[in-house]
Amino acid sequence: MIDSIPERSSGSDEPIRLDMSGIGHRFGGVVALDGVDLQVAPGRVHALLGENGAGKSTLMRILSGAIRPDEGRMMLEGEPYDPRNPRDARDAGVAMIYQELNLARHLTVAQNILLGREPSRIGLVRRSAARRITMDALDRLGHSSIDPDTILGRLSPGQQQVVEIARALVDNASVLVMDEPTSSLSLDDVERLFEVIRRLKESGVSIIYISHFLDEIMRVGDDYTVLRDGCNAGSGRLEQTTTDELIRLMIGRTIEDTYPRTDHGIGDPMLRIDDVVIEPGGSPSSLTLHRGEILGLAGLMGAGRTRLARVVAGLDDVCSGRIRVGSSLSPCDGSVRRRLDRGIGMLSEDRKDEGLAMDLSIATNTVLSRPSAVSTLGFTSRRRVTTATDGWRDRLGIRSSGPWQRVSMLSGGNQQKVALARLLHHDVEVFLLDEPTRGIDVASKREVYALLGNLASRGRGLLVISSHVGELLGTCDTIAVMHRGSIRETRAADEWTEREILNVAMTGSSS
Amino acid sequence: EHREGGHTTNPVVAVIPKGTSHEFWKTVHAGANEAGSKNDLEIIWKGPAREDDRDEQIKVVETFVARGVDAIVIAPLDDTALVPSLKEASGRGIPVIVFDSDIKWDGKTTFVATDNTRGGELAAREVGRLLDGKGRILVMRYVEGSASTMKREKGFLDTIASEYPGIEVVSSNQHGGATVEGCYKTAENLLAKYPDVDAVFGPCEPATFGLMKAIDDIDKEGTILLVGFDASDKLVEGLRDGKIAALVVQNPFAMGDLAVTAARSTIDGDDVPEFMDTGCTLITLENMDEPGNKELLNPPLDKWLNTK
Amino acid sequence: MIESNGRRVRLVPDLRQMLGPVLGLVLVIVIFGIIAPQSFLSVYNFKVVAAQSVIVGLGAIGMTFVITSGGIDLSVGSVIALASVLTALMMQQFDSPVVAIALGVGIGAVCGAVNGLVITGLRIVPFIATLGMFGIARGIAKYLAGEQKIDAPAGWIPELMAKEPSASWILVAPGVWITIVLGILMAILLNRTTFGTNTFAIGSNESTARLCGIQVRRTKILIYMLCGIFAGLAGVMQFGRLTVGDPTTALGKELDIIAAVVIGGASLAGGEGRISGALVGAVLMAFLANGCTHAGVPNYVQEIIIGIIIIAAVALDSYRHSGSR
Amino acid sequence: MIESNGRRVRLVPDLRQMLGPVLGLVLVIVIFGIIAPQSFLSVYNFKVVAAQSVIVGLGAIGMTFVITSGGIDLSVGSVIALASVLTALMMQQFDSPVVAIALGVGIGAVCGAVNGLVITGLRIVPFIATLGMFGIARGIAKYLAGEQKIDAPAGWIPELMAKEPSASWILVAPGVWITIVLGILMAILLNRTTFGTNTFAIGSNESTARLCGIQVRRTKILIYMLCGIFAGLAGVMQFGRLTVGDPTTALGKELDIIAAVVIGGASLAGGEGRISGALVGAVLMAFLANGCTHAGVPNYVQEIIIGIIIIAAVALDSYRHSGSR
Ligand SMILES: Nc1ncnc2c1ncn2[C@@H]1O[C@H](COP(=O)(O)OP(=O)(O)OP(=O)(O)O)[C@@H](O)[C@H]1O
Ligand SMILES: Nc1ncnc2c1ncn2[C@@H]1O[C@H](COP(=O)(O)OP(=O)(O)OP(=O)(O)O)[C@@H](O)[C@H]1O
Ligand SMILES: [Mg+2]
Ligand SMILES: [Mg+2]
Repeated sequence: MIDSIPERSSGSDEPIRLDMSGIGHRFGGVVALDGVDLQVAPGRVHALLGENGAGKSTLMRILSGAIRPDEGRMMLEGEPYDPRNPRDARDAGVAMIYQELNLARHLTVAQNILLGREPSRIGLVRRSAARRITMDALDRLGHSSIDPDTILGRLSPGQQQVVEIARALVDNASVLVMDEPTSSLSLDDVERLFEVIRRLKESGVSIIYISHFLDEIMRVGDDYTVLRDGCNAGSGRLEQTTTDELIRLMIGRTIEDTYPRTDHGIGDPMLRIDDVVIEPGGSPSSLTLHRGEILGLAGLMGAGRTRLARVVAGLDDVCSGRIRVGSSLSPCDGSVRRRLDRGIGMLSEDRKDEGLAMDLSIATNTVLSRPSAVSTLGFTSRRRVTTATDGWRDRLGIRSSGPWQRVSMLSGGNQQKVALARLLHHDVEVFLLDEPTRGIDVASKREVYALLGNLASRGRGLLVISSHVGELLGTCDTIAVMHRGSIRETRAADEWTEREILNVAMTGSSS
Repeated sequence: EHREGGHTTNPVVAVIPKGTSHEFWKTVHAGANEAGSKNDLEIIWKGPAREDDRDEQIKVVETFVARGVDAIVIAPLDDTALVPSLKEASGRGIPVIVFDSDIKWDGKTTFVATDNTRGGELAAREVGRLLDGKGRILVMRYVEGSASTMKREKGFLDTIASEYPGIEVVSSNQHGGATVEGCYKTAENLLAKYPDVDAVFGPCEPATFGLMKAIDDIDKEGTILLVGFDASDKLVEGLRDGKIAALVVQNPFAMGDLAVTAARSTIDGDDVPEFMDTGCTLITLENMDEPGNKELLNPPLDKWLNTK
Repeated sequence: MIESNGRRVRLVPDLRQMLGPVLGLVLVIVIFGIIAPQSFLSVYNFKVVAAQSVIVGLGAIGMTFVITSGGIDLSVGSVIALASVLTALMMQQFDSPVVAIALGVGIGAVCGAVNGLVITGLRIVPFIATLGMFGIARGIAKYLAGEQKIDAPAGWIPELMAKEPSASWILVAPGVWITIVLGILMAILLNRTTFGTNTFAIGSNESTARLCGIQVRRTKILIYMLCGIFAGLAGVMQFGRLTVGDPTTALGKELDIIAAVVIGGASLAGGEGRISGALVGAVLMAFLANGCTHAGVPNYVQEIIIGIIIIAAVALDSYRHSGSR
Repeated sequence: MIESNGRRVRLVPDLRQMLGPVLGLVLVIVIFGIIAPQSFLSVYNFKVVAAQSVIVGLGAIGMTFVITSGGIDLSVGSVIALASVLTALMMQQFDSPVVAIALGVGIGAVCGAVNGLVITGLRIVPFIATLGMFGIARGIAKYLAGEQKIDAPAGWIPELMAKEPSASWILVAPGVWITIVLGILMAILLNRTTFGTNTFAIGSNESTARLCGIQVRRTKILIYMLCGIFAGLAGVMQFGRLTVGDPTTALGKELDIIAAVVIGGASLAGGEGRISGALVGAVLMAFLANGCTHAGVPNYVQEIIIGIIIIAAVALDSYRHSGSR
């Protein structure tokens, strides 16, 4: 592949729209990128791959003008390109969907989508035009039902992701970067996104697509570039390669099975949800989680999976119904603390706003919910905190410069692992995992799946929420499907097919 | 300041007012400067950074003690709170001259002041005279806990109560606060409530000023008689235009002058009397242009403040 | 999916959102109407309160932008004093109200711009940057004024704040009308223009604003400048009210102004703010002080009542908010 | 890559983080050492400054917790006044310093607890809740004191603030030692205990704290109570200094205290705070005022200088921070 680059840039069969070469960037002492090259052609989807922390997001933030490179040079449409800020980049036709949601929760959907791009006459926003453009963009993503005038903070994370994507569409950019756009989209939304991508491609837009879902990559991608430890590890055309080859480029070895299974027997019930109603006027849900069971919760976005988990964790109030835990299945209510003490812990789907204290260290975040393990009489032992954290850093492969590094300096996937480390440190009995693999790379995902199995084999109960049906089918013992705020059907995993799950999720019944 | 060049031989006198941004203190400053130049003293003029804050004034005293000035001339914000730090000063051989407001401590060299209670009485008698001993009046107080104005208010109210039973005080519990704006606002609100009082009393310059403007606003100048305290350009103008019936005026210039002169005498080891009254005068339209009064109303500020 | 709750916001709910402060205001008027003597409800007293609201009201208009953008400006009180002093000095110098007003407002703009530059350039939180300006502007005012009130010919400036204006058909002081008109204009600026949307966006999520290509620094500087301009105008009005330039005036006024803005429904965390609410808040504060004097309660009771009302008004708002969610 | 930048935070860097405020302090001392007369650098003057730092210092210790937790307490100045008044009243009543001190500190705790309850119970932002208390505590202080200062026998309380203590070997006022010792204890509480970690966590991300089972409400109430206790203690010290209970004292002191805490390296956004830095900040503020008096500069110059120093100290800190990132 490498030999073909000079040929391409000389402009024979394939013109180059974007040419980044020798890009280097360091954060303090961390070298995030070291002489990375990337060439993107018009009308093609270029997949950018790599492990967590490989430098993908950093490279894209340089492209979008959010940060400036320490070295290297960029050419766009044959012209030197050096954006000083995101505005320059937008003006030059580069649009970006960031990995973490970047939305203003107080503004309306329309205001968010058009932020910095409002149609205006002498400074006055033309509201009807704004509405029209917004509805148009949402329509293309199949979400015409989202009202442009809704305050953004009222949408579910999945809907917010749609808004984030819609924003990139209204730019009419020539280069569109998508950094893990599907990490909280449901399957049918992913389909619609692919449809949009196809149309954009046809109209000549270049798309840089970052994802840890290799099947997605194979479906929509044309070319690829793999990063490893901030350097180029390989690039080429996807049709000439295989998933295994990509994985090898990313992590230096291949992975045999995506969903490793650890033997675990299912024991006594340990969590029982009886006729719980999570939203006023909603229908009741019931569920039983056994020791050593991995129970998957499927559903479309907004189906109420997160709310159900939050109700169990004590973060949200329950409207009616009963929750019982423990071997004696005694009633469980009260504060989050009380429930944590009884062994119920939750991993939030929103790590930036809820899951992690970004300004604090990995260590502090890890021991936060159970400081008693590392302290005597309320006094924390720094040594014990360090030891405990180092243990989890090793076991989960958290890429960081030390236990006291600030979480905000980690890559997205590594942050997710810190959040997981906290639950493991707390050693809860019932794991409520909301999108546990969100933003995690292939290799680490496999580790997480292995970890789930391992926990189950040690008698823990796991409630796993995922929008990735394949993942649920691959890892769970039982799968419950939610529709409009309640559980509609629960079956053993091998009695479900992907189609059936989708059917229940969309219509509420299997017929 | 020009110490490194050689050394000034003149003794240094720290003059500490209660605040620095009122005309009254400006005039004291001018008087102090005049006495300083007459008596070969270096005057340092420094009030508390936050006006009306006792602790800030204590800090200023402490700092001057640490600096080692030759005498301290002070208008204490409090008759008790300042005692320890002033004791310390005199313990370190720094004589203390008190002016304007008294202090509960007999270690001071002398006390130079207006008799504030008498000032209040003067004002009360003028109100009584103007109203012929009957009518409705109101008093707008200055700030909570300010000793000199409280004495004036008390002198005024006591005299009205004892000498003019026919005069009814409709309100005397409203404080205007330390700023002109606050006084004005309170005066407006008071007059909106009692638009038909016969006379009002303001115990200091900002209060008088606020009352004058508020009366002006409802076109009752001359109808509601205003008796005030202290002088400023606007108040003197008001007196001349008949908006103010009378002003009780102190002699801040003499206060600064006498206090600093006393400091010189003490440094020289001379005796000074225990108390020096700088007097207060009732000024009306009739007597305002008399020679002595004219100077009281227009002290020679420019001469003594700009030369330095 | 769900979608049943496709909550339209705007216009009608805007009125509903105003309910909090308006209710508070009505409550205050009713309560004092009962306990204070009749004079409280007189037309003249309403004119007095209207005029007394102008300075806090003008300050609150500018402050709404700052708070909506997630900032705070502690220096407005000092800037008001500085502007009033400068206006007085310029009247002394040139005896031209137009020049004096222009310079009074101008110095406000300068202070605001400096605030904005310090905040964006040195990357200092607004609280600290404007706390610095709080001392600096006050110090300069005292220096310019020679630590004294400045008596100056006032020209027609006091007319602006005349409670009973010479043209009696305009009913209240021209300053009140100026405040209302500027309030409407600024409400349009805040709610209907890109500048306003950017202000909300910065307050709601600054990094998002930056990533969307909004020129955050420039916008912030403009916002603080706007706040300074309104503080300057308030200073001019203050001069008009007092007819002297007073370097010690408006001490602590920033807290009244911030309270008015927050009572009006703004969130100190940014992303929320309403000009109309802020103006109602300013009137409410003025009515409180006025009513306490009418009722003849001592000042300390007034301080306590104002403290309680501030908490109550905001609590009402936050309760209503959480209820509607 | 990685490990090269092994940014261990803690201990050694703790000293490095202190560089900002300490550098500022040294700079202030050096500058005034040059321009002010010799007496500025005398031992006695240092004792004076030490005693003058106590009140802001104590307030800053408590405020560090509040600011670290992402809050703010505007009521400390008023609470100091209230505590000083109550201490004086109790001395009048019982003539027992121990009882008086206990009640002075106690009223601080009560005010703090009320702040905490209003903030968590009514869900009001700290700025507003404590702005309410700012008026309420001041009003109550004036009411209790009968709008006057209170003369009371002071017992041995003034000894606490004696610049030249009777036991001369302790060198500086006992109050200074009390502040230092409490500072160390509170630094341990903040940095080495679960309560401290929870404070940081709440300041950094409140929903994370909730998710992790931290009892956010209870912790917050305790934090504000702690701040109130220190304000109460500062009020006792204030009474010791004044030997009278003064309801108008410490007006605006909250801004000095907040400035000290922020100069010391805390972030008003929460999640960062250092007791040691806050104390250095308090000493810096005291040296500034003292040096200005020594140098004989007029008040307005002092106000301007303090404004500039506040900005400069924080700018230095934020510059150093951004450099290391
Ligand atoms: N703000 C920051 N400060 C310091 N280091 C950072 C910062 N952002 C990223 N890094 C570091 O830069 C490296 C690359 O991170 P980047 O976010 O580009 O990874 P990524 O490939 O996008 O990973 P992921 O798949 O997990 O999103 C990581 O080692 C990370 O720790
Ligand atoms: N269309 C909508 N409009 C407004 N609010 C919605 C909508 N959809 C969901 N929500 C909010 O989201 C909550 C339910 O969504 P929840 O996050 O529990 O679902 P989920 O199945 O986890 O979906 P997601 O994949 O989006 O996380 C509800 O409390 C509801 O208030
Ligand atoms: Mg990334
Ligand atoms: Mg969810």
